[in-house]
Amino acid sequence: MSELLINFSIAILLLPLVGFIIVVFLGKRFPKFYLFEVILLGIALVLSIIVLYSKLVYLNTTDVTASFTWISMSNSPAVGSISIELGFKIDNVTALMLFVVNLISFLVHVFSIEYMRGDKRYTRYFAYLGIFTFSMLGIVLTHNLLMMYIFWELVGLSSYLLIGFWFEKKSASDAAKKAFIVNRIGDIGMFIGILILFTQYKTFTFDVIYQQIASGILPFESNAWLTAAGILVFMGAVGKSAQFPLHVWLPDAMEGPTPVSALIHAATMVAAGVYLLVRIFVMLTADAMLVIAVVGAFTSLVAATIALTQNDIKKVLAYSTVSQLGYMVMSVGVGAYAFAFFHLVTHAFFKACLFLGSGSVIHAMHHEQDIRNMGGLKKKMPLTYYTFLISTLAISGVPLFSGFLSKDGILAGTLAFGKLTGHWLIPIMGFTVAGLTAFYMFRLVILTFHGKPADHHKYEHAHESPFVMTAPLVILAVLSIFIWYTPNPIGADAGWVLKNWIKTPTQVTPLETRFEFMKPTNSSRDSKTEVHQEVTHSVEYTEAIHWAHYPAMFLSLAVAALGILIAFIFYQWKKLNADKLAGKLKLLYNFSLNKWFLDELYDKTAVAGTLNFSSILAWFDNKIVDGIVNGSAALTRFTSKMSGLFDTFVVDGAVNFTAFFSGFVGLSFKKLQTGKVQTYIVFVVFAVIILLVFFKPF
Amino acid sequence: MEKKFFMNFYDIAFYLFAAITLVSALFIVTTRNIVHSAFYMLFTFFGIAGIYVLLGADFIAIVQILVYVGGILILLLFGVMLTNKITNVEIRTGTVHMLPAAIATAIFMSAVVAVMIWTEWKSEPAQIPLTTTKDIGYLLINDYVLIFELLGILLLVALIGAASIARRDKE
Amino acid sequence: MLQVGLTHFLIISAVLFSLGIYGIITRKNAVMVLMGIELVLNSANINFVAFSRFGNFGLNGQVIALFVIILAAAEAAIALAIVLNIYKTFTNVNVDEIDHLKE
Amino acid sequence: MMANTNLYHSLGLIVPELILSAVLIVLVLADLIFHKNKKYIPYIAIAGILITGFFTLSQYGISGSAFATSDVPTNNFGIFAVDSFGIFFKIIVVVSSLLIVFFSFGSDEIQKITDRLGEYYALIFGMVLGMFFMISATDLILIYLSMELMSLSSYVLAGFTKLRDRSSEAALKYLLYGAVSSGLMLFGISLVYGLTGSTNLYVINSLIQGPQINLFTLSFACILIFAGIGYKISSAPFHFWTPDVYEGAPITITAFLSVASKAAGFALLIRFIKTTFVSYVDPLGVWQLINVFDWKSLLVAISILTMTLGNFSAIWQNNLKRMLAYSSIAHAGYILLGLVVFSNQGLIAILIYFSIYLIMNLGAFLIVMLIANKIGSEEIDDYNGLGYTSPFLGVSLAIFLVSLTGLPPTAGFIAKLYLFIALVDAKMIAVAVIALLNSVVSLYYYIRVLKHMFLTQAEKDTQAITTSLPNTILISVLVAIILVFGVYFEPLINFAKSCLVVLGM
Amino acid sequence: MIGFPILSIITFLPVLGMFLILFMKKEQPNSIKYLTLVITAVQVVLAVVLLANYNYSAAGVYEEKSFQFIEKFRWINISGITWLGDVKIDYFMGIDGLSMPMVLLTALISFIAAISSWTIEKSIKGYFALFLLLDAGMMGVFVSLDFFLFYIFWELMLLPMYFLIGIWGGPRKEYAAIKFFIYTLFGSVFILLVMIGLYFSATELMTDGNRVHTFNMIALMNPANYSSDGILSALNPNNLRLIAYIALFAGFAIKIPMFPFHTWLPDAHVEAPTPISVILAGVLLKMGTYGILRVSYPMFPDITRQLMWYIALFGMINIIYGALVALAQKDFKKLIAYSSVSHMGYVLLGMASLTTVGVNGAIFQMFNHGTITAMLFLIVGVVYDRAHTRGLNDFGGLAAQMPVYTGFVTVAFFAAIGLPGLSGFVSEALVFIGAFGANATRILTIISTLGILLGAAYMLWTLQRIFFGPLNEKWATLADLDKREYAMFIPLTIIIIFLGVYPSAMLDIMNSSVNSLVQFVTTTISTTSLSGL
Repeated sequence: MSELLINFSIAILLLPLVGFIIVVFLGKRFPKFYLFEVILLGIALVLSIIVLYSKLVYLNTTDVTASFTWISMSNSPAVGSISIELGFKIDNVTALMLFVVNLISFLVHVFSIEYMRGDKRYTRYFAYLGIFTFSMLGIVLTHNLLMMYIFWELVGLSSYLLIGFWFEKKSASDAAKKAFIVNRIGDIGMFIGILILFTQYKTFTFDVIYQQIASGILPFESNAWLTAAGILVFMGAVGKSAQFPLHVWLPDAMEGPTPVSALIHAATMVAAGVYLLVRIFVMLTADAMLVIAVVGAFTSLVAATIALTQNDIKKVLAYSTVSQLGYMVMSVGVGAYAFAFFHLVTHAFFKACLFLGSGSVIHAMHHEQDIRNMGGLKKKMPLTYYTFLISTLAISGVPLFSGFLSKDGILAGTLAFGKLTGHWLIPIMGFTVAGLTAFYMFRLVILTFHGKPADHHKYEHAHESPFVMTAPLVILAVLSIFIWYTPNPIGADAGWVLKNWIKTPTQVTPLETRFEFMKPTNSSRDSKTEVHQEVTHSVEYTEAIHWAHYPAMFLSLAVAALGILIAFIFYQWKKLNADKLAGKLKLLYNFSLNKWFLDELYDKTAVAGTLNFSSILAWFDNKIVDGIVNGSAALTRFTSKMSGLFDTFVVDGAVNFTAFFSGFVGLSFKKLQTGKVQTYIVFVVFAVIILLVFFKPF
Repeated sequence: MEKKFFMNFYDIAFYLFAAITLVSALFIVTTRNIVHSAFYMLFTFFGIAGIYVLLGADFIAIVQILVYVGGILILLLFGVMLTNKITNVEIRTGTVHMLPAAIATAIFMSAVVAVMIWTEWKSEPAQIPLTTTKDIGYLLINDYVLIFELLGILLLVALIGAASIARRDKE
Repeated sequence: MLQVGLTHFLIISAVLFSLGIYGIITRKNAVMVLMGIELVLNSANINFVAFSRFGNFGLNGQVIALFVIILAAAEAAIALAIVLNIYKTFTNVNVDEIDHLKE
Repeated sequence: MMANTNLYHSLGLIVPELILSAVLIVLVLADLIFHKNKKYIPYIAIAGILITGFFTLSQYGISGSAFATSDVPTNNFGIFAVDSFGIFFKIIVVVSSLLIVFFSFGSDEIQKITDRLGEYYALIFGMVLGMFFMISATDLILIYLSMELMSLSSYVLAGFTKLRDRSSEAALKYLLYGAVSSGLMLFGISLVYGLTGSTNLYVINSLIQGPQINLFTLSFACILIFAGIGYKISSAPFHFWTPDVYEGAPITITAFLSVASKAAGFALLIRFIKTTFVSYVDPLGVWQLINVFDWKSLLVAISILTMTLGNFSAIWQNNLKRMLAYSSIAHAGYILLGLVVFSNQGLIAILIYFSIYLIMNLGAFLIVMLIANKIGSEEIDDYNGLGYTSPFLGVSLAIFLVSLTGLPPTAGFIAKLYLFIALVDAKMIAVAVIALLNSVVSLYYYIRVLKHMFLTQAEKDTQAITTSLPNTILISVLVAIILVFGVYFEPLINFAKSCLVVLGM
Repeated sequence: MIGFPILSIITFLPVLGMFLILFMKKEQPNSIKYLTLVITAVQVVLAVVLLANYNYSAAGVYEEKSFQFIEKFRWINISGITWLGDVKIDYFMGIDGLSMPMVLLTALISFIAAISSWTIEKSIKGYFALFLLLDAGMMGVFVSLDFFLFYIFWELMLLPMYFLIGIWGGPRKEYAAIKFFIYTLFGSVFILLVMIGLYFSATELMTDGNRVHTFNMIALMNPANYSSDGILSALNPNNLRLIAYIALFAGFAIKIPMFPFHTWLPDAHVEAPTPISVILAGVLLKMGTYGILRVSYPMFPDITRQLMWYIALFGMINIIYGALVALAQKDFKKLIAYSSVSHMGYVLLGMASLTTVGVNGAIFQMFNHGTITAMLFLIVGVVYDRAHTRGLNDFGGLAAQMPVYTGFVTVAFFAAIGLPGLSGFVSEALVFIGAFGANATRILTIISTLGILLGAAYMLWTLQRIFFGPLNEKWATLADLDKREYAMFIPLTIIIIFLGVYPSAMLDIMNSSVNSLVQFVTTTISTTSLSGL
């Protein structure tokens, strides 16, 4: 059984790669080969379903791992024998992720068949999708940090390629470059974190590292280093999952084709950061978790405020994505491990649905993306509208939809966290964001689908998308209904996902570095050493969760309702004029519209700074270093002037110190060679005298 | 008594010759008229010859007069005549960098004189040899025969060289 | 006035030597420079003779002086030839004007 | 009586010199006899040189001293020493003179002078004879006179192409400068004579070990004598004549001066110092100087000054002959480094250096001469693109210059290597560093010629320079020697090692 | 192992080819080109043969018996006289894990460069003769185990390089050529001095039982061979070893090139013709680091341990500084040149760590940098041949015009950035792992990681400026790659990807040698000497 899992997952991993290779090398000759990619994805999807099923049903509690040695260096005196292992680990989280990634990837492939038709690089587009799916699956399957990092970079590459797919547009290539470089910043932190761990534990494998931590071995014998490692690895997530302050790349990434945005920049890749956090959750100390929670909360708030005023349909969705990712990160930070992952899954579905829906709208509107030019599309494209609406309800946290379950859980977690640790700011942010989300999502829906069409010409030509595009929408919308996850529409805990599949593991960090509530009540030594057992939280925590459950629910419902209401007041019934309000609050409005001026800030400081500094250095290198090593610029100029009369070689050579020196000395020697023999004789006589003075015996 | 007189005569002679030598030498290097300095040279050579006599080197003195006065001086005079228009009686020569020359010479002379005075040279009670010619001849064909022959070659080479340079030939 | 001894002769030669150097350096006319050289050689000769006389080294000094005199003759001959050649090519014998070979 | 036996014994030891003198006279006579066509004369000269070389070689291994003077207490030390050290330098002189005669065949400026060829070769023999005596002389007077013999001949030769004013000027300068320095030397000799009462180096050596020597006077005399010798080896600050004379003189003579007379001068200097101022040689081969005059620091200063001055001045030269003159000054500096370590190892370095320097320097001069024959100029700018118009000459000259720079795999590297080995072994690291930096500087002007020949194109298309077959062979042989010694120098060093005997007390 | 002296053949084959070419007519350029191609190809084959017969477990480094393909015989043998011991110089060749990758690299790069030399028109005969001479010199440096031999080969490359840059180079070729020559010679004189110093400090035990001074590198590594009064013996009171080490290091650092001695590199690269840039970046730069590993480390272990932090510091400076300066370049080729300054910094950093992982990474990085930078320079050459300009801002949108070319460019660029799956990543990662593992160099390593970011910045920026954006109409006629250029790019690409996926193929070659090297350097007490025995 476990072999089957391994083999299947290897197949799942490699199928997209095969597709990529085939399409890349043969796509030019046989344009139809893009279908290979789609078919292979389909197979992969089937396999992943099998894997999911067999894992959850037959091997629910036992994890399957397989690894091989990639690099081995024997008996090295400094660090002992080193071997770098690569391998897979399949637990429930992996299995679920496999399914989610494959499903959405497949749907997006299908969607793209129609959406991208007629593009001049049609086949290569599918190739890129293939390489992305491959890398993403690598991240999902890995059981060690190095392989994680490797595929981490590879998804970066594929995202780079896909964002810059229409590289003729400067904005596109800019966005691609920005995405890669900003991600690199996070990756550096992640890499250093990995270095710390490896230096101590001589392995990259998660479980081995955790066992050692559990047995009390700390990096460089200090909790601080453990915290640092946690935060540094988290930096990778900050980059990938577009957390503040590195979130600026994601909205720009919308330059890519819309299906790509759905797949990479909404559902899967950006979620990889959260996935990473889920993987390293057990080694996070309290300090690290607090940092993570704050970053997540703040990110979600910032993104939500920005989303309020955006007019580009994809930009709105992008910022909502950032905001939701902030939610997940925050929930990891507050210890709501299971809900984080749960929200990851649900969000993947409804956000993919939203993006694909927007794609279908854009497709219908001939690549019009400004929602102020839309309106009234409800009648023209009903299927798109209803799927879009369902997803919107889900994301706004309306009961009976998946989003409500996960968001509610997260909010409850934050509330409990606030109660236990006194960090009340985090739940406050959380609930505010819930309200804002409801508002801007419905603003989007209303402006796009309700009311009068703003641009009649475009409106006339608008039409419902063909089946291959609407089918994925339907599937995803259906997956946003609560029933798939739990029988009880208001209690996620009852659901099988959280009850049987996803368990919050016990932390392995030293007790003194954990939050009080993360400590097992019966803190016996053995319970520390074993990993991935169901967490035995402290009594207070369980109580707090129970206490928080209903307040959280009602509160979230209230703010959601409020947000929806305001949205309707403003945009549906036009009771209040948004523009007037904007005019009143001009400052805040611009602040939000311009994304808190963060891009401008970065351009002014970091980017411009680096470029200026580098050009200064280049000058320095050219003039000074070359100068100093060759005998300093000024002297150089002087010499070349001096030797200007002579052969150009000397001019050239004069730049070099030796030549300068020699030129100088040589000239002074030349003075002596007057050609008058009597002068020479004078020199001789003086020379004799001087020698006599120097070398007289006393 | 007469010995004392002799010594005085010796001293007087020495100072006389010394004066002749040095004064004319001074004129040689200072006067602007080449012909004059050539003639002063004559006196210098005579003075040196006299000093040789005082040093008991009569043979060398004779050779000095023969070779220098009879040979080299004439050569130099010819040189002067051939390299100047005879028509203008005043054959003048300029002088170059006097100052460094003066400094150099001054320092140098002081150094040399100091050396000469403060060194305690090997000096033994000198007995004036009766005849030097025979012994010199003996030395020439015994100890110094190699050098003597070498000088022969040297003269030959000098002859060839001088001839081949000075000879006016059509080319 | 002290007894005339070795030192007196040596001083003469020293002065003669210096005068010769002075002449060599200062005189424009090549022939005059040659005269200076002759002075130098003569001063050396005086040394030899004087040393051999007072140091009682036998007659070596005199023989050496003889050699030097002969050599001086040969040298003068060649020198004159070269000077004449110079006069032929440059139509003057001013040493300080013959400086075409230089940097 | 002892004088006769002494005489016969001595005559046996100076056979090469006798032959040289004889050939000289034969040449003069030949010049007189068939003055119609003088094309035999060079062959006579070659024959004479070969015979001399043969007898010189036949002296290899013999060591003896000729013409003992009666005032020498121990009877077996005369004024003329025959030893392997001398033989080595005599062979160098012979080889270089042979090459010079070969050069003279190909040199236009010499071949133009048809009716004075006899004198030309006679004077060359005069020089060679003078050098031989310089190499072997152990008596100050003999040293002085042999130097004069060589000088007088070379004065004339320097001005031999007398219609060219450059040549005449060179002769005059050489003459005046030489006369003055030899005058200084003579005065110094007279002082030494006054101090010791003898001119024989061995006698002086034994006397100056005694206490009653006035050191100031002695060092004064030493410096004066060194002025004379330093002028011959053209070491700063007595080098001033070198560039002008080298530039003015006919190329063959310049080449001859740059190698042979330098070699003779060095042999003289080494023998003078070794015989006069070295008390004994310790088993490690280090010479123990008598503590009367600080030759070591004097020579260190002189050599550093010499090489620095030579190299740094050469950079600015546009005339190739003049540049080579300065480079030869620089090489004199390097060679002096071999002396300043005052050990047999330094001596080996000097011997090796000279035998290699002989080949590479003469080779360079030969090519310069051949090129000057055609393009009638030695200016570097006229060499532009020469590597393309006549690749053979270009490449050969490049090899010689690289060897002069001292880069592997040419023999020049071996020469420098042994020099530095000697220095490092004597723990004179600082000096070695200075010398190394100097050789880096020297790269500038050597490579500059290459640059003009290969990197810059000729503005006007110069016709290819064709070399006659003998010259081609000659150049190829020289190049081959340079390259072979560059990678396999064992025989050379073995030979040098066997030539270390300097006849001493 | 192998019946014939393979190392000598692989080294001197090009010399033979050079002579053949000298005797060929310049009227038939193609035969000359093909001869060169064949010779380099044979070299590659021989290198592969070497690899096939290579014993992976033999360590080499400091014991002669574990070297492979040894060829050793007496070259210079001067019988001693009392006061000067025998002079014995061996013709001594052999390879171990340090040199094997370099031999492979040299053969490969020469082959590629020979292909890329097809476009040379000017005086082909001379070019290929010098090219082969250069090839021989490089190969010789990597296989010789006698310091004297090593030095001769080391200097042998200078002159061909000078001419190849100076004759076939760009507008300022003469300046660049002389600058290269002077810098390198300046460095190598110090090497020479230290070589002589070592020669006098150490002796080797001959079979006949008596000790003689030696240039044998392996003997020079053994502290027991140092006589206590030797100039460079550790017992020598005035600390000459340190000075000697610094001199030696400077000599090698100029070749690397290490800041602040790097300024010859941009000039040389920009002016040199494409194949020569390829060789320069691909092989010559490695000689510096190879020399440090082969000579400085094992012969001065004590000083190495003492100075490792400074070496790492210079590595860090190279990484950051080179990247920053590259960021500001306007000339494509200059940018690549500075990027290799930055990449050689990784090598320095890895070596300085004195850990197996780090040194392995360093050598691996040497190899990878060789292949990747070679490819980058070929890329520059391709676009320069077509457009005759290298200005980064003169281009745009080439990706649409030359898709295949762009594909190769992307591979090369991302390899240079250190993208996983390509060889560059593995070596850089190993370097960082190793350097971070050593306490002394940890902080420097953390700072150096900035290099990853900056590298991505300038590479992607270049990619964008040249290949993305709207197509500049001026270049609407540029043709995509032809067969010959395929032949240059494909092998390199394959190697880059293969080693990225399966690095052990290269790491296993060097691993055991690196282990023993690190062992030796970190543990040897060099104060033992003859007197101590």
